Amino acid sequence: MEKTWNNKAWFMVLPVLVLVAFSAVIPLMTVVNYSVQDTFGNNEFFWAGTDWFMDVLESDRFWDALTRNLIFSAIILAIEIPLGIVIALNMPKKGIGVPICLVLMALPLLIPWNVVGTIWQVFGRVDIGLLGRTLAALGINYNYVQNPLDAWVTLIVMDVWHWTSLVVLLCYAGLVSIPDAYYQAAKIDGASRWSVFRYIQLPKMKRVLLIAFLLRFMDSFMIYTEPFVVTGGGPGNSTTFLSIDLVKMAIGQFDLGPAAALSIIYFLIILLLSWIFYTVMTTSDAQG
Amino acid sequence: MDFSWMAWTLPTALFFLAIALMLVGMGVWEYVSPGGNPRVGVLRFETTRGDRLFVSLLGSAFIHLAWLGLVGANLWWALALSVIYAIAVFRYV
Amino acid sequence: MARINLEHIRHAYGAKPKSEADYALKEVHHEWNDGGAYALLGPSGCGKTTLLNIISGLINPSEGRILFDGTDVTHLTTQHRNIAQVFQFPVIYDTMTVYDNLAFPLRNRHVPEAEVDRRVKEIIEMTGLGGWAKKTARGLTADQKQKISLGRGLVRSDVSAILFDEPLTVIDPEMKWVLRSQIKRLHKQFGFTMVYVTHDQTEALTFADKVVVMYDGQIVQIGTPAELFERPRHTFVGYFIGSPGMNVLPAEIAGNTAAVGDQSIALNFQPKVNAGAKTELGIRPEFISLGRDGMPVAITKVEDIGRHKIVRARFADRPISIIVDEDGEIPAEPRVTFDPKAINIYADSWRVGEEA
Amino acid sequence: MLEMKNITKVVGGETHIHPTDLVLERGSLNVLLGPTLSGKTSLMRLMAGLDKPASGSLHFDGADVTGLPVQRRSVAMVYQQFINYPAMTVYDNIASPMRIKGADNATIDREVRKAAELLKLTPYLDRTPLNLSGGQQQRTALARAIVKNADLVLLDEPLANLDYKLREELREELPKIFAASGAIFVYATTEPSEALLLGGNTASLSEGRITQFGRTIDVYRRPVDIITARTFADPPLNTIELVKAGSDFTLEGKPVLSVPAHLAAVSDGPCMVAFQPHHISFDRPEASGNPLTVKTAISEIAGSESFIHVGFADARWVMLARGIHDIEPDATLDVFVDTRHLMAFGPDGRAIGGTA
Repeated sequence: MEKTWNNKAWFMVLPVLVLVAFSAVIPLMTVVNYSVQDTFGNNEFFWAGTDWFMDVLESDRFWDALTRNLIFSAIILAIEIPLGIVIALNMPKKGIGVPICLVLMALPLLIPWNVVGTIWQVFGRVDIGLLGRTLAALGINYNYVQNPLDAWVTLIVMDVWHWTSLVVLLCYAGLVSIPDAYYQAAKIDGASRWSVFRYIQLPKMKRVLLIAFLLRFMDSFMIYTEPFVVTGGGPGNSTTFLSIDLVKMAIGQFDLGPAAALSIIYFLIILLLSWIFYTVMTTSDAQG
Repeated sequence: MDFSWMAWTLPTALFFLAIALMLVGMGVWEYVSPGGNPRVGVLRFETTRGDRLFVSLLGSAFIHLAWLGLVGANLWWALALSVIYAIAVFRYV
Repeated sequence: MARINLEHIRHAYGAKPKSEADYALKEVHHEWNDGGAYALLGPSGCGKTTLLNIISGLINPSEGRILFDGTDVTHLTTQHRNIAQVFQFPVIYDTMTVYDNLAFPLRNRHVPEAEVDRRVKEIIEMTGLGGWAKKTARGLTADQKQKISLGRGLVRSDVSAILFDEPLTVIDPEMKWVLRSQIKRLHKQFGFTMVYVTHDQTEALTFADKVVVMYDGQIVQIGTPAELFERPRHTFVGYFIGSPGMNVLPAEIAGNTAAVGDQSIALNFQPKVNAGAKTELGIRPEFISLGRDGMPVAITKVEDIGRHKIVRARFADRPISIIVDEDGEIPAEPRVTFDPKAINIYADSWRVGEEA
Repeated sequence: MLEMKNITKVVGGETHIHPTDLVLERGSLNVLLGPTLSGKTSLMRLMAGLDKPASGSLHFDGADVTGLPVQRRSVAMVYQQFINYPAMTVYDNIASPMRIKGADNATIDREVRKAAELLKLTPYLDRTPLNLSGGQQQRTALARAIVKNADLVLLDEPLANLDYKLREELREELPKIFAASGAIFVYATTEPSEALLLGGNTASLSEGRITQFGRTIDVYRRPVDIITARTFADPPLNTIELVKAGSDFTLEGKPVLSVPAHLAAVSDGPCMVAFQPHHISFDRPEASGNPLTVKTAISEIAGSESFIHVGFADARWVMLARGIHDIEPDATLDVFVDTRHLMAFGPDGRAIGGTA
């Protein structure tokens, strides 16, 4: 059997390998090295073994941040997935409404993360923001700088505004791939609106919904920029997610050892999620 | 070149050396019997031996973390458990 | 089961049709018998699918009325017309089991579960899907899926008509035979009114009692398979039905002879032809015999297609096709004779009868 | 000359193509005939170099091209779906492969017009594919494959999505186009009648194996095994398990059919006897003896001929009879089998005895 399809292909891959080595492998090695040592600067290192990992795993701070992350992702998914489906179902299937809707839907996705954060940070401010002022004028006591609940609501509304479009676009792609004959057959079979959704639209959207679910879960689990810009992790620690905690630890307190241990744990969790995502995607591909 | 900023220690160097050796080993294995021996195991999707190595390593990492968090610092037992887990993965996944 | 009346139906897809050409379906006015098997046959774009969709209620005709058993259903929705339809690509609910697929139309109509079970079991028996009842429909082959589509129509005992939209397109040739004769047997057994749309003449002719040949938005002929074959009303019908189609040769008609080029052919009737009309003689390849007597032809090609041979030849400097038996001989100096009973005469493409 | 040596294809541990040897000559037309999923497309993809074989090698004019990527091979392919560049005119579509090669404008113009003339596309050169009928779109795709002047042209069920009559016309034109080019043509189809009309050579496929390869008419007349015979029969082949005893084929000890001369050498014992639907008729053929009494199931009329489904003992047969026979179900009839064309297969499915 012919061993290699085309040997030259390997040379093409070489630059990528070098790039990955510098951008990923070497920093990762360094982080691992840091995670098992203690340092007080001056390039002096002391062997600490697995102490930092134990510290992180036994600290409430880590578990609290992880819990916040999970709750945030759960809320995001619980809102964005059903909302995305509902919007996609109600989008026009033909005519000039289609491109208009698609462009409107795509707009939030085109705005950079930190800009989204800044927009909402200003939007929600009680002194000059449109939203903050309006709510205050309606007599609602809203202040995301002081009230943890308001901070959460702001972050969730912002994420929903920013990312529901992605779910909508994915679902829409699934819906338009359903041949007309299915709807006609369902009419003839006397199916109700719910039955059409349950037995025709949902099965056809299953694959894209899975993509949407996993994408949104991973993205929201790794969220950093928006809470950093809007709340900076506060008030208190109420919006301190793992990513924000990590930065506080490493930059704010210069605890490089624990920060390294935390980033490895965080990295492993995300690696696991990515692997699940990749596996689910490729196997559902194979099943058609 | 100066790698002192990377703060190498003997254990971490050995750790990465072990990983590198595994990858080289996989490469040799692939050369001797190409194709990666794909099959469908208990997870009900197709895996090659590369996938199985990845699942073993990732799983082992979580086994070690769980041991640290729940039991204590003596990781030799966690390592033994990981080896058993890896063998199981290579057999059944 | 129902009698279907199409009353002066016309349809245009555009909003304001100006001329005859804007109509995808030109005027159709017919009565289709209760329990009849009809095939709508024609090339793509001839309006057959439009007509089918008007019957099923997916399209509202621009003009005219449609009656089921004398009741006007023109403005009723598909659900309320009580029809069943089998589509070109099998439509199945692939998360449901085969059993649930078949039960779906009945459950939607709140039929008691005991009755559902009885009907579904009957259909499973009939379609030979017994082993699959409890499995999801996803893993089935195209013909099994199409049987489910068909079964969903048959399961309702009260349907007015079953409509088929090119249902065998995605089926392998051997399974086509099996499925088609199964549909035909079911028709004989239950007597549903069936309307079958296809571009495949074999399917249309073998399925239907009456074939409706459509061309360019109009019905050019409705007839039994034998009528369409022996007496095509229009040269299009002659061309479209039969493989190869009818030979159509320009001819000068004088009394009861037709002159094709320098050959003169005796007719057993005297066609009634208006002066100035374009006259043609039509004869099917099956009714030309190749031998040592008759008019000379020059053979250009012989295609052996197994059960018979198709001889392509030039006759009076016109291409013609002749069908010769599997074991038939092709003489060195070939000559042809036309079966006088099988000759049709056309004036401006429409068949003409005897002089009154 | 294209040679496949011991080629196999395995996907995820599942064998899609069993070891295959095949030699295709330059200037030949080769039909791959088999039902859906029999491996026609897999085989074509291997020939094109789109897929890498799991084992074996592919040689073109003696040179090993197994590892050569498809871009560097001289291959053109036409698919079941009409694939054209939607934004380009027909002219530019046809010209595109030559532009990629960097031919000069005069050559391009000459070749494009030649191909367009051959495929009757000249009036449509300025239109875009979306404004064409399916047949014209597929002709454009064919023209593009022709101007590419490839050594190997692969056609994967190119007519499957076309109307019956259009298919008939293109089928007639295709062999002429093939004859004009010196390339190797490979044509996949599920339909036996298409293989017969195209002529050339046929490889019959079943479950990833080539069961027989040879001149089309030879494979049809002299199948080496029952699988090939079934693949190559439309309507389906009639078969019955009989026991040869001296000069008769018997069923439960009673003689059913007399043994024709070409099967006289078959040793006594059980075998599968098969014959085509047009070799059973109401008329007594010259060579055969006693009538068989069959029970009718259903009759289908297809213009000049009728398909009559009959049962004899446990066997279900189709009879293709000349003329119109509308026979009621459950009637008993006497029919004759023309034993001159009888085929016999041993218990392993291999053909036994000589052939007529």
